[in-house]
Amino acid sequence: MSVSVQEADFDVGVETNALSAGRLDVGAVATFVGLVRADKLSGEGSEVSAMTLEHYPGMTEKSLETIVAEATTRWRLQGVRVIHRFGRLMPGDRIVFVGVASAHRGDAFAACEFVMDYLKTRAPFWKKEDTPEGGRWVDARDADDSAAARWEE
Amino acid sequence: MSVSVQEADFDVGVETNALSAGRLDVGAVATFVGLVRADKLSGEGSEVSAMTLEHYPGMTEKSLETIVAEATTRWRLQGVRVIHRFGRLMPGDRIVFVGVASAHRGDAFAACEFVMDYLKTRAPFWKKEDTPEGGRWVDARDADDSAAARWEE
Amino acid sequence: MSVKVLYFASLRETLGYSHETLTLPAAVATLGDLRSHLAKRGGVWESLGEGRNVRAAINQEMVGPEVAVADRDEVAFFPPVTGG
Amino acid sequence: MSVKVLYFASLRETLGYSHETLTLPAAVATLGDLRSHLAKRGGVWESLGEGRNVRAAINQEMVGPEVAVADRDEVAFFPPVTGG
Repeated sequence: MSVSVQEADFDVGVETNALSAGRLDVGAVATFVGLVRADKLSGEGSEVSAMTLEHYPGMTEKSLETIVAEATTRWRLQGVRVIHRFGRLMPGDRIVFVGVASAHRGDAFAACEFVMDYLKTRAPFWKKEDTPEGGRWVDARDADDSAAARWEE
Repeated sequence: MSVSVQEADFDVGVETNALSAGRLDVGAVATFVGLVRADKLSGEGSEVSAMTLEHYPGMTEKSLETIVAEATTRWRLQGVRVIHRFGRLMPGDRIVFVGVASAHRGDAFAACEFVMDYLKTRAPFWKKEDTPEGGRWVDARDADDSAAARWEE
Repeated sequence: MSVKVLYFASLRETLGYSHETLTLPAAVATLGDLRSHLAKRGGVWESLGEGRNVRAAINQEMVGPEVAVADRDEVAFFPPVTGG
Repeated sequence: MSVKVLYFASLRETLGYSHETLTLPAAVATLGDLRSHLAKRGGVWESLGEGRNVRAAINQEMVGPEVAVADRDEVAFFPPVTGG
């Protein structure tokens, strides 16, 4: 179980493989990579040329660790890895990695999606997009609240 | 959209990154890697020392392509990659890779899990495990039928 | 009518055949008919009998017992799949 | 009672402050009290007023307005998060 908040990019292959390396009891590794899209606001005609991710140092790591700990109480997991970047990112850049190892795929998929849903609503990161009209803070999405609420039952 | 059935191993990082490489409209990549577990039948006290995956050449590719096509009608996807190995595999070896790229994480997660659930019940692969008591064909699991049935609603 | 029949996995081992080419009597019209026809060989072939957990494909597509078999079809019998 | 207050993202830009250290009057007992206390500064500080979509944390844990504020606490105000 390991959490990193960093400016640097990460290596998806290295991180995914590390979740099962040297183990014979992992049957399933589910991962998620989130990336910066250029067409975020294409409905409104503004292309995103760059993005800056602000965070709350200290709290970010704590909140991610709390989310991971919660996942490990809900499912049988053999490994969880979360990496979230901050700072200036360009379209196509990786933002976040979540990887989960388990004996069975059901647990791996559910826990991976759970961590992403909780991260989206509970980890203190904020995105500001550069567009031709200037910088614009991204609004929180109701869909993210609904996604997180699914796990509350 | 691309399907491979092969004896050779695959590179998880290369495959995952290829799903978003050179694109600015992919916001989410969900992947799944299935691996050979040594403790498959640990409840019955038999460790698995190796496994042979038999398949139905020709039909395997067709069935995976049908499953991928079905996924692309259900969700908005920008890329799907499926790799399934056959032949002799050892504990810890990778068996299967499913990767899905989409604008949004909900579509990527759902489609990735859907492809795995359908693959488990519809793609003509059969596992035979080597144990201290000899070779043993793996029984189909009711849990896999239930997992696939979830998508029928 | 002549068809190619393939057997896979545990069924292949039980029957001792991976494939055969069969000329079918006129009474065999559907996949279900073909399966009963084969089961009537007796002995290990009863593994194909009614109630046994056997899946089948015609021309590499999984289908049910009601589907018609045509000349030169590739028919396959196998146990429930266990890949992934 | 003295607390450190942090502001993030659009709220930080609106207020023009990233942090400040405050000595609180005795009437300010909870996070909700602190928020109203700050909003009463008027002008841009009304961004912290009732009905505004502002989240808060005490000592780096997200909490509700009913939670008590203690001496030397680190309190943070910020908009709904948008990471991931």
